[in-house]
Amino acid sequence: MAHHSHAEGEVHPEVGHVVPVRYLVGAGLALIVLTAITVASHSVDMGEANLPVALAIAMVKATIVALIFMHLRWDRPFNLLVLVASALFVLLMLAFAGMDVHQYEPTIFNGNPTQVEQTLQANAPGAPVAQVKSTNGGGT
Amino acid sequence: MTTIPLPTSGPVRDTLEARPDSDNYLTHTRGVLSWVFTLDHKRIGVMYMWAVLASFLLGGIFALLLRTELLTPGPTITDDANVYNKWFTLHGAIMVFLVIIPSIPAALGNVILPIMLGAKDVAFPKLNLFSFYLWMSGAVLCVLSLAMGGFDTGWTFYTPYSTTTDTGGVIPVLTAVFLLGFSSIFTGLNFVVTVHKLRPPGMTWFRMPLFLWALYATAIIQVLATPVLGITLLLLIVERTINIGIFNPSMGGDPVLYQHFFWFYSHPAVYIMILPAMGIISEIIAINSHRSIFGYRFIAFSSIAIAMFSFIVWGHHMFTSGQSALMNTLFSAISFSVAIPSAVKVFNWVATLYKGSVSLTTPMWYALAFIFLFTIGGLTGLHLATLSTDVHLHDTYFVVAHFHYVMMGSALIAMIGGLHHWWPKMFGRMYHEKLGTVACWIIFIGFNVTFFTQFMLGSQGMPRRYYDYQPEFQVYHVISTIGSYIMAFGFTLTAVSLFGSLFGGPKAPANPWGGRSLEWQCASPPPFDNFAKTPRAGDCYDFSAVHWDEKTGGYWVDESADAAKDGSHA
Amino acid sequence: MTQIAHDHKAPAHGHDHGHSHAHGSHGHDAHGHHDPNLAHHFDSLAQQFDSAKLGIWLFLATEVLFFGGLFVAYAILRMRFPEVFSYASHYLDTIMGGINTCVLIISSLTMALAVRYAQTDNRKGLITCLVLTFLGAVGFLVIKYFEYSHKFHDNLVWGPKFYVPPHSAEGDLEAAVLKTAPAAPGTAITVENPAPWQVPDLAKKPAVDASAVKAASQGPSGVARANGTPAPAPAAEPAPDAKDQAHPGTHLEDASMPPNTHLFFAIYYAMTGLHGIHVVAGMGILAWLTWRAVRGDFSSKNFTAVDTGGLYWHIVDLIWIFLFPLFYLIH
Amino acid sequence: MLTMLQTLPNAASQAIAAAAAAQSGATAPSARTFWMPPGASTIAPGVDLTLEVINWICYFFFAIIVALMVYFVAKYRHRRGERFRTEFPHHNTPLEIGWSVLPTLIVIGIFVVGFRSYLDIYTAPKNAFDIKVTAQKWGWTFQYPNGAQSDDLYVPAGKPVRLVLRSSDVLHSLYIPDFRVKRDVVPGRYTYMWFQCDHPTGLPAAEVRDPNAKTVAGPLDASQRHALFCTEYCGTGHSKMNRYVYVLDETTFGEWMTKQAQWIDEIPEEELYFKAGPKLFQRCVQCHSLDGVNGIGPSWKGIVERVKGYPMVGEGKKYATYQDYIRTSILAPGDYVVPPYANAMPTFKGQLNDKAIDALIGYMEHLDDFDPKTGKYLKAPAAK
Repeated sequence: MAHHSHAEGEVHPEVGHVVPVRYLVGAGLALIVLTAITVASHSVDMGEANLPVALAIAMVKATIVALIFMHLRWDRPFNLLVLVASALFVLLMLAFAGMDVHQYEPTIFNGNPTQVEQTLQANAPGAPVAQVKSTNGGGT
Repeated sequence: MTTIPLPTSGPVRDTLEARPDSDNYLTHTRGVLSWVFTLDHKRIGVMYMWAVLASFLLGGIFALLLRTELLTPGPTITDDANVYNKWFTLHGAIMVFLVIIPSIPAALGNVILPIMLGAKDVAFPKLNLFSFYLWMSGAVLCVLSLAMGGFDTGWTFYTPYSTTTDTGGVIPVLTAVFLLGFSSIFTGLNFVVTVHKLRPPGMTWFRMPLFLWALYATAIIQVLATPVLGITLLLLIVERTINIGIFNPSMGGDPVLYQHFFWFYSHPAVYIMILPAMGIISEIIAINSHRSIFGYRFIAFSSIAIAMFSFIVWGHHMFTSGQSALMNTLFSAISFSVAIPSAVKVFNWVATLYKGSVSLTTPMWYALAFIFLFTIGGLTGLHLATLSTDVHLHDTYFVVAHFHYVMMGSALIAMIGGLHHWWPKMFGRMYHEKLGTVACWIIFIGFNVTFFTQFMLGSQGMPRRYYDYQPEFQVYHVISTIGSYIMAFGFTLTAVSLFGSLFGGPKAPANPWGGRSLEWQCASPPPFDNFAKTPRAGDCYDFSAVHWDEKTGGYWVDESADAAKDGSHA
Repeated sequence: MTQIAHDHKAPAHGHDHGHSHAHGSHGHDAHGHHDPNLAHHFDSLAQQFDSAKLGIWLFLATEVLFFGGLFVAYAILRMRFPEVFSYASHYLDTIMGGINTCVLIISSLTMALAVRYAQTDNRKGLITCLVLTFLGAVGFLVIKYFEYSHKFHDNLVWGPKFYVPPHSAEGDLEAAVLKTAPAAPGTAITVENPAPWQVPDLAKKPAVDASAVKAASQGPSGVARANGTPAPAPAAEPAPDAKDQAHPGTHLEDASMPPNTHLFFAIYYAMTGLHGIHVVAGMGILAWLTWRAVRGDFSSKNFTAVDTGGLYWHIVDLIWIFLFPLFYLIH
Repeated sequence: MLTMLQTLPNAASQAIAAAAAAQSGATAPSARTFWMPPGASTIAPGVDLTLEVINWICYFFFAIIVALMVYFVAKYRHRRGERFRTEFPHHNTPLEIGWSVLPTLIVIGIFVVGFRSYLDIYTAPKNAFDIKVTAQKWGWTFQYPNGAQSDDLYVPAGKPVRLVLRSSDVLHSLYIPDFRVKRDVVPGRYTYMWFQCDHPTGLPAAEVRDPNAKTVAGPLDASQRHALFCTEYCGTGHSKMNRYVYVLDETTFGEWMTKQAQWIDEIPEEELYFKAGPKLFQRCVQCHSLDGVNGIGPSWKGIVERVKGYPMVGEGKKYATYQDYIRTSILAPGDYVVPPYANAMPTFKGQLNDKAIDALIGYMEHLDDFDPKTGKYLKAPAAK
């Protein structure tokens, strides 16, 4: 049960699974080609799309490596689960931390102290410091 | 040493027939090297245990120093605030990274888990030893950092303070924690594989003892969360040494991002501490009530549920940290979800007592203390998960009290309870039962005196990590300090009763409590390879097959009952 | 009388069992299986193999999360400073990066073949492939070395040094002016890296106002103010593009350089550096595997070490597959 | 024992509250309870209510759990030799689902309550009165719209106040227990918090707090002032980084603010350098030292001599006198930056008037009269 039957006419060791050469070489070529494609796509201006495209290609390449080179296609599903889970946890961390930074980013200074007030005004309209002028002398 | 007379239907499975009790894992090979290079999970576990207890002593000393300093406002035993800051930082760092996190999985888990599985060892014995030495080097480096000027960053290493403070011990201790983290990772990795691949025939997932479920859930967290701590500390180190600036506001970095990184590990870490404790309690309560644990599946699932939730609630450490209101709300909402499985566990434990046959052994006293303290710790968690009250309570002594109730009152009490529970198994000696019980009571009382006071202290507005405080708070501080002394006394008694037993304590039977899981069916102390032939596991919570045996002064398990059961199961 | 029987048995266990067993080379055992490849605590080769596979996969998961932290940091920095990333990415050499990607892919392929040859008892093929893989690793590092050294030469580095004119520009008027730059973040930054044990200057004096330093880290525009003259000739110079970048101090003289550009290089060195360390570790593993292969340890019955080592090597490749577009291919 | 704890502060606070009420004629804050300090802000009741609700839920469940535990242990106690009970429930799905769902509903309730009162804490009213707060190791600077500055916090009663928090060095956290508000102060960005207190405390007693006091005085004193803490660990002085909040009725506050803004005008010219100098220097101390150790900026030790030596200072040069140079470098620091120092100094235009700058220049001229470490005036008893 450690190895499955659909390794076409290949040697079966006592444990594990032997990947046919043509799979390996094919995977290698595919990866090289995809690398070429991604480099080419970079010189094409797709505006917003560049990053997603590059990442999509990377994902495909990663999948090939994982399934063929790393035997996951023939391996126990749980090992695949382990890999996917770890990736998901990275995304989880990215999602939450990213959302938060995105939320509070406007409150981060950008400029030197003499410009802080303008900066705050620019970064966060209606930000406290900006209102100092309007409420000036409000105390009296 | 005399060999136990072996009855025909032995109280103990094959192992004792297999070889004399004079040949156990402690005596099997001799000499220091046979320990230094041992690959035996039991010996590694025992070494962990002594190391962890030593660290606990160290951390405890710092705790007492802190409490003493706080007897009076202003200077009491040191007039230098920096010294105090180093004390509480050390207390925190030692107790978290050197004591609580490794205490149950690495120390008790290493000894018990494979035997519970009827296995000969963990899946990767060499890795196991390696992770022990990683731990040791971490510990040594931690102590070394004292010599290099100590560190006063607080155990959370918040930037930019941790990157700007000029205490020389910061980088050593960061490295130390980094190593400790990987030690913890490898232990967890080992356990996951062991539980997956080395379960004996008859032990399906839902026939695993709950301690194994707990250790398994813990191991998952260790594997998935700890690497993030590793990279965070690494970034902190390069931040300090070569100014890489990712967390450094003066270089466009973002200190709040560091807190996200840190808590992404450190909140799950809280469950690395408490989950195995819960497992121990499930074992102790079931065994000492001599009845099947109530709602086994709910307890098992709640362990996994807690492990999973633990990854998505870290933001509740950051409600006032400048985290956005949106995320505060989100994290607050999710945080409550952890309360549910925890509550389920408590209810199930109490229900397990119902119509049981409760024998009040020392471990049982610890288990009852745990339920009491964990309930308080858990319920006060509600105050802190609630946004508006947390704003008032955050970073006050209320938080300090809360996490001491959970980490010390629960995790550590359970660890000590488990130590008593498995002590006879580990060393083949019975400790002084009366003394153990009395010590448990003293610790329990001292603990509540110490930390319940701190709830009032905190909600009245006393911030944490304060060297100096308003005179109005003194009355609370004095009471708290007295409590800590009581606790110290209690722990001393425990030490006496446990370590004393090693010198001429009565010989322990294989199964002193009437346990049903496999470790109780193997000699105490176990032989070096636990079971000569892999045993068949029965229903580990069916105590009807457990019988008292006068001759050995312990219980024995009638396997024929198993066989019948398995037949019916099949 | 059972006692006696035991005494006969005892010597059989006299040696430290764990040691010899883990090497899989113990003869007699209480429950005697005799396969030398089988450690004492496993029941079957299949169980042992599956355990090893699950173990290494869990380890790879920790590696993914280990790098994951840096990927998160990268994503958040890029979210905060998109302009920095699209600007600074041009200083990276896409060609070299691309070549390196191919090198790693090919070494991954040879590694996968190595595993196959181990499984099929083809010792010659195994050794050849392991050596090829090793050479791939070396090639990767050599190319990386050239990339790094070139950037160090131009002070395209993390932190304060980024704002120090490269030595070749010394004496220039700008250089003289720019020299004051590093001191600007000086509140929080030391120019040359202090020894690991000693605390950087930022320990002594915290920033007056964090934002003050960010102004300085804006490079030329922030510095030009220093001598009263508005940012001079350099401002006129065209922004450097992928081709013309070698000119010393270019990035400092480039007025179009966005603030906090040093952060791009911070995360670039953090990630590629950590990846590089993994490559070095991988070389160690490969060397060890080759040595054992030459010694003839591996066979269709015992190839777990090659298999797991290979998986580690593939994850190193896998991570680079993402690093490449994220750093070199920003439009 | 607990009741003792409870009554002790209670009695005190009530007496004081009464006193405060008498002097200010305003209603007193809610009295100190077993759990909570006096609640002086408008949001305090909401928070306290939430806390009470949660408390009672906790009491209830804690009581049930412990009671059942003790009862079961007592009732089903087993002694060695007895036979084990065999008739017991293994599980009870409806019951278990029940006690999974019940807590769920309860915590949802708690979340909603907590969230609503949090919204009040978080969202400041539009018309809030803004005070700029700068935290640095180990003290606070409060800056008011009219340029006035103070170490303790003074706020107008009966109107919402918003604090804009900034940190000069590491993380800090501003916490006013009596107001139930807390917010971290993060370097590199600003955070803010708001509160409204309707109960004036009156101005502080005449005596000034002694910075070297062994212990810090508590919030409970005759003026019923409120304590203000730093709750994010920030090093040596963390536990000393606390000040007071004084709540003044609108007119008193207005007068105080105006007076605070012009404190310097009341000092005669000749006394300026030792009366105003040390106080003003506190705003420069972060970058400039008096003992010759250069920091972010050059030390002031011998600065007058140094400046005289500068190429562009002197008759007919860019700066006729060294006073001119110093004045310019305070108002327009970028004009000439002395290498290797960076252009890190903020301008003080609008913050320091001519008289203040004169005071500072005088201070530089008479540095020998001051303690190079603390900057305190050594000679005259006037400073004592």
